[in-house]
Amino acid sequence: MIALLILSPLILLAALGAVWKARPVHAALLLALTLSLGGALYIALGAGFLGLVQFMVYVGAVAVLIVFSLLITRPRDEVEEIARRPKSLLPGLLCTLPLLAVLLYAVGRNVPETTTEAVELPIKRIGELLFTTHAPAVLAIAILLTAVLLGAALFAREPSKKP
Amino acid sequence: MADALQPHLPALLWWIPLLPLLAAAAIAFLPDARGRLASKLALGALGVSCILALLAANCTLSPSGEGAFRLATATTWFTFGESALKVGVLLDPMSAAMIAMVTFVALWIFIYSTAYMAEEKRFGRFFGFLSLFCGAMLMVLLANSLLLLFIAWELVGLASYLLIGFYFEKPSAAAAAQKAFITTRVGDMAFFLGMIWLYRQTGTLLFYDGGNGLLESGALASLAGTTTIGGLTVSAAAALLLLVGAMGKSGQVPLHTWLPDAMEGPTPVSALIHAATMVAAALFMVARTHPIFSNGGDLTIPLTATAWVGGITALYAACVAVAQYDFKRILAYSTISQLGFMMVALGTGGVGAAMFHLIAHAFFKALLFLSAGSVIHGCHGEQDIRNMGGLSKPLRRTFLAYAIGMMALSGFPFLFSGFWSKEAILHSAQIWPGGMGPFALAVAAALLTAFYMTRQALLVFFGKPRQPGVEHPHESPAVMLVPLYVLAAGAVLLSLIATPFWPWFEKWLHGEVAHFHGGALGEHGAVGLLILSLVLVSVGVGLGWLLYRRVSNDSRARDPLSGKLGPVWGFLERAMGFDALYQKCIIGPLAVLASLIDALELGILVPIMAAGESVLKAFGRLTGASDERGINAGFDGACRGLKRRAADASHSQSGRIQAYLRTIGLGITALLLLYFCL
Amino acid sequence: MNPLAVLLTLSSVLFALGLFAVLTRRNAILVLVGIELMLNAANLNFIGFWRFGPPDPQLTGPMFVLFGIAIAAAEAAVGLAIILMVFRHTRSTNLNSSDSLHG
Amino acid sequence: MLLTLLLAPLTGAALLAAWRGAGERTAGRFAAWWSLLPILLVALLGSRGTDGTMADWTLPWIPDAGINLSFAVDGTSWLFLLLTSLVTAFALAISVKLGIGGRAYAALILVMETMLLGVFTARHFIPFFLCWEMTLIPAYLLIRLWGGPNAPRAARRFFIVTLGGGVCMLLGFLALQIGVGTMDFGKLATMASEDGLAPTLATAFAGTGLTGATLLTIIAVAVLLGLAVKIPIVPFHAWLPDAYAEAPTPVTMLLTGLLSKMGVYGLLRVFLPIFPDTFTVLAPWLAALAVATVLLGALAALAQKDLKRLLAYSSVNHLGYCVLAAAAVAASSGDRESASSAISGAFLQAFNHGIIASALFFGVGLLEARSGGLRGLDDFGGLRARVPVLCGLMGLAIFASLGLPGLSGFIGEFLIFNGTFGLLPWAAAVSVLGLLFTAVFLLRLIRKVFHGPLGKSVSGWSDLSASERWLFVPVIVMIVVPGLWPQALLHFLNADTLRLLDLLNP
Repeated sequence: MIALLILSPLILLAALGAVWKARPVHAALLLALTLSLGGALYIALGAGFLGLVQFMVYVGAVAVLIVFSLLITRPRDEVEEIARRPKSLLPGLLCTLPLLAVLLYAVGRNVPETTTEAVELPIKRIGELLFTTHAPAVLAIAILLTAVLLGAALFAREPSKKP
Repeated sequence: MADALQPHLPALLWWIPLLPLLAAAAIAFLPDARGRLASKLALGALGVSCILALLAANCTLSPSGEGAFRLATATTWFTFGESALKVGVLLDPMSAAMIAMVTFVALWIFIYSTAYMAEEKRFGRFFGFLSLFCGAMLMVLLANSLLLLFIAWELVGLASYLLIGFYFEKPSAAAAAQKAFITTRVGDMAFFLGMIWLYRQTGTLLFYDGGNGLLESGALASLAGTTTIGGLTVSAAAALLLLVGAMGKSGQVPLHTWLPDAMEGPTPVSALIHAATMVAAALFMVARTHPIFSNGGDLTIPLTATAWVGGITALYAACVAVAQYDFKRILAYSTISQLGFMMVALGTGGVGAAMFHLIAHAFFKALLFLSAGSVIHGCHGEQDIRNMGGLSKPLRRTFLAYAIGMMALSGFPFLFSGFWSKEAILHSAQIWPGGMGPFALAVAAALLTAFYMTRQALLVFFGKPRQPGVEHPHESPAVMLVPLYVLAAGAVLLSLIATPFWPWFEKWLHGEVAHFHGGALGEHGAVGLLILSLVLVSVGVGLGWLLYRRVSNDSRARDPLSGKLGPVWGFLERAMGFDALYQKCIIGPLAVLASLIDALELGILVPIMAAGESVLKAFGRLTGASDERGINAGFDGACRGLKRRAADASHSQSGRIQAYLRTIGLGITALLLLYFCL
Repeated sequence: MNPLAVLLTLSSVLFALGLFAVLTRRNAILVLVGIELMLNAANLNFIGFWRFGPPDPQLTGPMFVLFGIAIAAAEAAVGLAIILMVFRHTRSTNLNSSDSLHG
Repeated sequence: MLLTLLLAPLTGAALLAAWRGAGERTAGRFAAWWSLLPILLVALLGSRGTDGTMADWTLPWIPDAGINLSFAVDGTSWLFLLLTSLVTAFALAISVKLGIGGRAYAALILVMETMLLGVFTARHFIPFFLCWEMTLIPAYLLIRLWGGPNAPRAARRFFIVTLGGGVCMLLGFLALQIGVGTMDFGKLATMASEDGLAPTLATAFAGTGLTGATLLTIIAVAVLLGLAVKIPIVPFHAWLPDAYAEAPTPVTMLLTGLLSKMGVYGLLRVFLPIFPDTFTVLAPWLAALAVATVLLGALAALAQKDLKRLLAYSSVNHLGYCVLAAAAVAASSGDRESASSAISGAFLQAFNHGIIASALFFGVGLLEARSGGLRGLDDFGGLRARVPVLCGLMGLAIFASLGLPGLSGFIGEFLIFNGTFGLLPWAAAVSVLGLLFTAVFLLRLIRKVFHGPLGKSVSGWSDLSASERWLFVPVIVMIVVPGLWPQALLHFLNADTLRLLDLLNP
């Protein structure tokens, strides 16, 4: 509970930064921070395994990918002044705020009873389930990842010069 | 001989008409250049037919003791449904006499033609037509079926059409041929109806069929037993229709107009038509079907009609003949008149008399026409008797033959067949119980006959030549003269077999034996009749002699009689205006009717169809237009508007993903608001 | 204070922030960043419900998170590849510059 | 066998269509020779004897609705098959002679032949109607594309009017299918002869509130309309003179020789057995129309100046006799002999008229070819002196046409009048006038065209060439042989005639 109360504002701040920062690289780095704080939250909540996965995949892979992409593209409009363009800011807020309101309203209205005893994620059980009940899903994911690997490689490849 | 022939007789009888018909068919395939061969073929076929006919006639001579000889065959020609239609040949003394006469007379006409037509380009074709004519006629005579008779009858009509129109380049000949065919066809259609009526009523068209034939008691009873329109019995009605058919073919008033025109054909054709074939067919048909005519007594309606038609025709034609100038036309009217006589005889029950007059007339009328041909031949084609005159010396041989024919026709007493046959007819008319009308008409006609023949003879052969063209006529060759004498001999000798003293012909027809009977004159007022005949002839000839004895030498001088008769002469000269009448009352209106109908077709039906078509078209256009302007236009407009709106709307499709997303988001927001507000 | 409520509030705000980023960011890569945030918010919910909800021997929540992470990784990889392709084509990662599908 | 026969001309047409290299004359010659094949097949069929069905072929098409493509040949059909194959071959040969047409033309004629063969053998309304209407398309195209100056209009009218008639017929039979449940000719005829169609119809169309007899009459009149346009019966003949006159001569031969026979065939073979009672009611009216057809046709022919139009009206006149016979049979009260005479006569008349009219139109076509397109009654004169063989052969056809005994036209007319007189004496008596007028206008034709002084346009003509003479040989045979030996044709008819009568008077 305490970890939750400490981590939550940090996550929110980091996420706000990731959304708000004008410089893309900063935004990307703040995203990485958000994700790692989220991983920490998972650990704090007793799902250590998931937290580690979060670190590895998000911080280790996705965030790095994003940063590399940003470096490759080196966008000319590196600085993006959101406030200067209320034309797009306004609809953004118009969409987001009601959604947030609804979500918060829903959260506030009926939060189910909670069990408070600490629970530990049984990793062994996860392994079992992965290869018994969810075996097809795992297979599908495996195929998907393979396809993604190939596809990404294909997409990103420098197009061969036409003879 | 006759006995040996008997078993083969049916087959032989078929060959009598078939030989000339086959010859005609063969000649049809010969080129014009083979004319000589064609004439030999025709002559040969007819010669063989003649021999066969004489043989067949011979078979009928010996009286069997049980009525007349009769051989009737019947074979199925075709079947329709379950009914078989049979045809066959029939030989009895009547047909035997006729085939013998026809083949004999026609043979001599053929021989005459070989010389007369020698210059003709279509010489072979001519003999083909002649063969067809004779073959068809022989089939008429031998038919044992009304249908077969009708078929042959129509073929006779076809042949006459072809022969009358032989000089088809001449419009008058072409017209005459057409007139002959159509006028006779008027009668033929009546014949056709009558035949069908008889067939429907009795179920047979055979004349004699072992008791089931049309002319035998069973059928006759059925015919007499059924009454139809106007209270007539079927036999009377059908017989009247047959009579109309015969009137057309034999040129009885009022269907006679074709016969005088028919001399547009070559003269031998006229001789055939007037003597042996065409007109004789009609008389023979009535004689053959006489049992139907007389079905129910001697005074049935058809018989009365026949007698009166005959009488009127006889007098009418004799009157008209008086006022004609054309050599052949006079003879043509005389034929009509003589046919009227025969009709009188048939109507008054004198079948034997009629048949005898028919045969005798065939001889002397053929003789007259052939001599006329000889005269015309000699005068280089001149036919107008006003232009002739004085021909008795240069054409002495022809004149002799003509004189015999003329005397036979006029009824010069005792020596000539015409006298006895006319005598028999008058006798038959006199004792007829239906009144003296036909008799009186016949008497008047007989008087006029003697008169106009005298006129013709005097104008042609006596006096002086009235035109330079006929001053040096040439006598015809022997091949033309021999037939004349043969026929002349026939015209004289025939008188031997049908006198009241020895009525062999009459008895032969009835299958009886004739005995010499010297006292025959004393019976039934026959002496009075004989005297009357003598008076008639002498008055007629005398009047003619008085009037035309010293006829003017000017060919343009008026006829002595025309002054005396005044306007009547012109009326007679125009043949009492029948042609004009028909032109005005039938042909004209028919043409008007035809063009009226054509106009109706073009003026009403076609416009109706066109209107229907344009309605369809208009409908098509309307739907097209409504499609174009209404539905299509609306659709197109809507499409255009839509396109414009869409173009406008598509501006909102900025292609920017976030714009889309924002829109989606706004939409969802709106939905949420809606949800919470409601 | 209910920890679940805190967690859910956190995830809601995170989701809203992610959405805001997606809607407003010009840079395609940063849009992807927003998407990642939204996915994370969802994952957070799953973890929360597993942790504070009734016991679940089948471990549905964590399993879902696991798969979600895998798919998010795949998505990020493909998305970035596409962005690179577009960049190569337009020399820009600005989403507004790739509007050739406009009407 | 029957299928082979039906497909034989179609195959020829397909070969022609595929044979791109064929020149006009080659294609025409090929088609003419090919058209001998159907004649051969028909002759082979004829050798199978005449008792009952000689050949049949059935293909179930829509079994649920009882619709079969069923075809069969009996003696009567056979006669019409013979006519079709002969006239088509004749027309194709003449097209070559007159130099008309080409690949498409010959192929269309062959297609039409198949359809005609189909009409004359169909035993079910659907194949009957399909073939019936499918003859229209080739006919329309043939008139339209190869016809005279006014051909488009004539072809259009021909097409519209006959199609309209066809639609009426279709509606009538559709009503039967709905009401009675079948369109099979045999079944319908059996039903009609057993209980009559009226009760079934009355229940099926109970909603209309009409009696069965009224319904049946409406249907019968609709069907009759389709037939009447085709034959044609006055006043539905207005399309005919133009179409006959404008069509190229060989096509005119097909129109008069075959297409009009479809109507006669339909009237006697389809209409009469299916609607016997209604026909009896309609018979006086139809007889009156038939008499009008006979007389108006003849009188209108009398007023024509164009030879083709004259002969067209002559065709109207001649087919009027067939209608008269049909009406007489329908009106009959069991006089079997008269009825069989009328039926046989009508079929014979249809057959013989097909041959004779073809020959006559051929003759006119030859005149046209020699004079460079002239065909007025007054354009010629004295032809007999210049072209005697042509005139002789045309004369033969003309005399056959006016019913000269000994030639084929007579027997048909004799049997028709014989039958009609026994059943409708007055109609027969009045129609005899038609025979007379026929003679008048045909002899006038002879007088104006063949006789008289030599016309200006005629000089320099040559008579028939050897090949033209050979073409006439089959015509002569077909005119003379049935005239002298009608049993040759009646042989094929008698059994069917009796069967038809059994149906009418069970």
